[in-house]
Amino acid sequence: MSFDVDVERRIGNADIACRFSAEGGLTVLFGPSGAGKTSTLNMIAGLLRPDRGRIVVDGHILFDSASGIDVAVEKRRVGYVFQDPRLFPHKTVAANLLYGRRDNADTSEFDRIIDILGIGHLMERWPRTLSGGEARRVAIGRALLSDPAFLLLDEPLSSLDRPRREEIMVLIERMRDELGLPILMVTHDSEEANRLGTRTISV
Amino acid sequence: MSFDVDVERRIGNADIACRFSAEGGLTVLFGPSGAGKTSTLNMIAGLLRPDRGRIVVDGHILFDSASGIDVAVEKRRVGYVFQDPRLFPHKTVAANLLYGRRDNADTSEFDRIIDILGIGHLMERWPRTLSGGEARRVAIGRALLSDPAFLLLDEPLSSLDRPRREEIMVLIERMRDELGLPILMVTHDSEEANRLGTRTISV
Amino acid sequence: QAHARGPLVLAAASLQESMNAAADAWARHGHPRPVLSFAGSSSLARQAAAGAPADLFVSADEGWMDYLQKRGRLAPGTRATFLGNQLVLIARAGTHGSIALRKGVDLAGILGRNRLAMASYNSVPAGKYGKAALINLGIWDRVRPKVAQADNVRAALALVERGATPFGIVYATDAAASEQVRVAGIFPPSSHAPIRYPVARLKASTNPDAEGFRRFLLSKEAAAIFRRFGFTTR
Amino acid sequence: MLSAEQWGVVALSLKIAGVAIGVTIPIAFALAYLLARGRFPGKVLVDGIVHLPLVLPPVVTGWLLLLAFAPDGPVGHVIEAVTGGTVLFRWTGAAIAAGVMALPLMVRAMRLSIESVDRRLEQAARTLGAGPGRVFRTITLPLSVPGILAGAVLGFARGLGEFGATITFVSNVPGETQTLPLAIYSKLQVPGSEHAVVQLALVSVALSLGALVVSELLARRAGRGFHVL
Amino acid sequence: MLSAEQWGVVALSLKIAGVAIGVTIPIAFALAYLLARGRFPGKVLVDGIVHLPLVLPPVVTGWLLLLAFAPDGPVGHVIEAVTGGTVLFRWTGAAIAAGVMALPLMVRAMRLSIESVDRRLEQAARTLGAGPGRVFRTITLPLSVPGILAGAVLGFARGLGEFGATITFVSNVPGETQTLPLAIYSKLQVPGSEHAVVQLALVSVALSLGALVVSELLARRAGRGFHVL
Ligand SMILES: Nc1ncnc2c1ncn2[C@@H]1O[C@H](COP(=O)(O)OP(=O)(O)OP(=O)(O)O)[C@@H](O)[C@H]1O
Ligand SMILES: Nc1ncnc2c1ncn2[C@@H]1O[C@H](COP(=O)(O)OP(=O)(O)OP(=O)(O)O)[C@@H](O)[C@H]1O
Ligand SMILES: [Mg+2]
Ligand SMILES: [Mg+2]
Repeated sequence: MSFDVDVERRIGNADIACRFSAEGGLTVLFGPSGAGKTSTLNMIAGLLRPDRGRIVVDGHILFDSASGIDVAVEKRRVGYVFQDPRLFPHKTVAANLLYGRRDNADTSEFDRIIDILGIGHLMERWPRTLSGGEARRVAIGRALLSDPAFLLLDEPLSSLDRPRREEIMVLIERMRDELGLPILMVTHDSEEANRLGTRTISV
Repeated sequence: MSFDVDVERRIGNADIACRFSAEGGLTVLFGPSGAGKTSTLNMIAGLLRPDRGRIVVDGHILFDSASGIDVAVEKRRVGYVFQDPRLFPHKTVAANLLYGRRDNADTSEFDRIIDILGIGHLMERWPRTLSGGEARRVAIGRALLSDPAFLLLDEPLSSLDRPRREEIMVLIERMRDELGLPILMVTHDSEEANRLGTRTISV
Repeated sequence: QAHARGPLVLAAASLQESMNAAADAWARHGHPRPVLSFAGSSSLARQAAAGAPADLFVSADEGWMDYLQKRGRLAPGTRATFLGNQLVLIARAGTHGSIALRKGVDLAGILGRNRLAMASYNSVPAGKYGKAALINLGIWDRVRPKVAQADNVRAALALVERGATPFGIVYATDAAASEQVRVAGIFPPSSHAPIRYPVARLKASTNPDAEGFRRFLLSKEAAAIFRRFGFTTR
Repeated sequence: MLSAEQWGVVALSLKIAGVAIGVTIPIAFALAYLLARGRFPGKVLVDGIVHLPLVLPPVVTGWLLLLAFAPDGPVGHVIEAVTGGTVLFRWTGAAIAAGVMALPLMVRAMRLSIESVDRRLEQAARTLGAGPGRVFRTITLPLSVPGILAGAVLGFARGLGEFGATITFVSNVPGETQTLPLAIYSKLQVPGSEHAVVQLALVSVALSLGALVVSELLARRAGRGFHVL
Repeated sequence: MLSAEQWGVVALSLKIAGVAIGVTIPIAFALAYLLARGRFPGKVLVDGIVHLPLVLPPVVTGWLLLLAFAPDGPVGHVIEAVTGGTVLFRWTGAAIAAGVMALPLMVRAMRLSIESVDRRLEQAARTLGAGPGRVFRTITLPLSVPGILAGAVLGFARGLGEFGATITFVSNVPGETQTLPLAIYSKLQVPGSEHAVVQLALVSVALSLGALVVSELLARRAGRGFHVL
């Protein structure tokens, strides 16, 4: 249950540097718009290559410029909820949800997550027909159902109403506690940050 | 400074009906995900045709199924901040901001809005290089600079940090008060809703 | 015992009607009907030169036959010239008057701003004969700027049929085949090299009927058929 | 390497292909837009007619053009009445043939790009006060640039290579309608002229490579901003 | 309306164009993917070679094919050694000609679609545990379907209309290589057979209209979900 991150990367004219070490639970990444939060998550997920640095999650070295380690994205077992929903437009909601699923995953878990997200009635729909909040909930479901070893959540709860938000946070907290998943979450809601964050990091 | 809306529309299997009449200032549209908030804004903007109903803003009839009135989108003078940024990918930030601008618009106003949104340093950038919050701020700027007769804001402040949020709300409130713009805004933040909303409507 | 399939004959496109008639006649004698592939002599000669498995080659001029012979693609002793043709000046049917094609005839003046349709005069046989004839008549230099070259002689014929040009130079057989044109003049045979169609069996030939059909083409019976289409035979 | 006469052929080919494509681009784009966006009965028919020059053997297309543009044909008649001239045996006729043959390729490529333009961007433009004309000019058209460029390259290459329709329609008149393919064809008809054929073919290849490079540069320029390129 | 012989020509044409396009689709897609995504030196050269059959007069392409596939040519040699046969004068050769001539059109259309696939969706798929192969199969490929269909239609139409390369490469052998365009050409050589020409041309047109309708239906089916169509 830990993140050990120390990365540097130049994008355009901006130098993004992020260094933190978080033990256990849920870590909140906090910072103004354009600070480099999304870029940091992309580096941890393996979508953006740091110019220099080291990424260790739960004892697994995912990236280390010194020793030349760079684990492929699909091997990192990340559950990433992007800032935009990024649903696959040519697949139904059901197919989107099942895309990252392991064959041996259990069904009751699936049903419970779908239920909490309130997307059971959307299964046969195409992504482009979803409302903003519905698309976001499907994106959360897709990431949670991919049997991840850790979660990266980029403002996952924006555009959701308060009651739904609460329920989903409870779900995520339960995954953290029951499955022992390290979670890194970006939010702009300081209330949320204070309540959830085992640790809060500012970029 | 008023909205007088009574519309019905069937989308997929859902019937969306929204009826409200709001005098003056800023009206907050509140409701769970998928309730039909975005659809309602689209109908007021003229992007979605109601099956039946009537839309009057500030005394101007924009749509009336009874008398067959349906003002073209571009004639409605709406300042619409969409739920997604929808920036023009082939135009720089500056060109996006100027797209809806009138020739006789004054420059000091432009500079002030850019300043408050904090996007002055992004002018030459392409939209795909912007962070989530930066893109959203440009989208707000683009709508505000198009000399609108009324504003439709679909969760404009999600993905922005608190201080920036405050400043932008002050800007919007000032437009409401100085220019007398009727504003319809979707938000999920009840605190924000309570503070701003001259009236709150639930869908 | 006849071979299941007739020999494959590569024949110049301008022989289409007459060769089909000859093949039908041969088939009536109880032989499998030869398979006829019609295209420009140049394409066919190149295919034969590449060693393609065909049986007979019938060319619209001697040049392409020489080309194959030089490359050793012909079965020795099978080359024979069996047809001849005449070169004519045609006009659209329904027009009147004829032109005596003598030395110095003012064809350029008669054309005025119009053009003269010919097959390509540097490449296609009919065009080459036409050019030679016009040179022989001493009028090539003045006519040349007015020539419209078509990719084969039948396309030149079509230009006259459509009224795109008032006159064209084609073979007598072409003029006879079309009801929409008439012969407005005949080029003196001495004004160009003799127009000859050679046939030969290819070395790659395997069909047992190939030699039989080749001989049939040289027979009196076939000669009668070809004359019906306007060819001269020896 | 090339004789003066051959350079003349090259220049003529470039002129014909260039003019043909220049004139055809707007026509192709209008058709592509109609097919991508229009909902009208008989759309498949329009689509089919656009594809015609692709399916028919080029000589048939050339023959149909000849029928239409002959002095007593329906189009030729009008042209003669208006301009007093004809396109037969003229480079203008060769350009018409090249344009017609290139049209289906250009329409398809452009249509593909128009269909992938995000309509929500057009909606956004309309809320900003842009009428349909301005939306088309400032959003739809520029976002379709990849398809326009692809179509232009395909069309130019096709125009440079056009042979069958051209020779059937406007014949092989040196200096007027004798483009590279016609010159190559003439050479091919002569035994033993393989060397000249290869030489001219290489010139064709070089020209179209040049067009490709130019189009790639334009695409890169136009696409600086957006992810498509 | 058509004679039994003409129906034979139609069936043969469909077989040749169908087989040619079926075999060429994966090749074209691989090339399109390479050109859209690859970054390697000499990319413009590959691009240029793909475009070759478009720029060269078809008879030259046919001639080059003939040289390559002749019994003693580089490819024909291998084919003879492996299968003991030849593609010359055979329908397989006609299919090769149709495929080669259709290739540039197919590659361009497919490339256009691949280039407009949102790479961020591929990234999302990879975070969900899909390796490059699965991402290609489940994301890139299906999202390129509009281009694949457009390419297939263009290619099929081009294949049906292919004339110059075919007659130069595999001759005009009835029942083997005499496709519709070659049959039309043969008729065109006979004065006064305009009626038969028009009849055969109409059959060509009907076939390609049919292909268009099928492709539109497929496109609609494939595109149910996403905005592109
Ligand atoms: N094409 C469609 N087919 C079926 N249902 C649709 C279609 N388009 C929209 N809907 C449904 O219409 C409803 C209203 O959507 P709308 O986008 O207006 O919701 P919203 O209130 O803005 O929600 P959110 O807060 O999540 O953005 C949603 O339930 C959505 O699933
Ligand atoms: N291609 C690029 N060229 C130049 N600058 C870039 C490019 N891509 C990203 N940036 C800049 O990098 C910075 C970090 O972006 P990032 O998306 O990580 O920010 P963020 O912290 O997630 O912001 P937000 O809260 O607004 O989403 C931003 O200032 C952005 O403008
Ligand atoms: Mg971000
Ligand atoms: Mg919404």
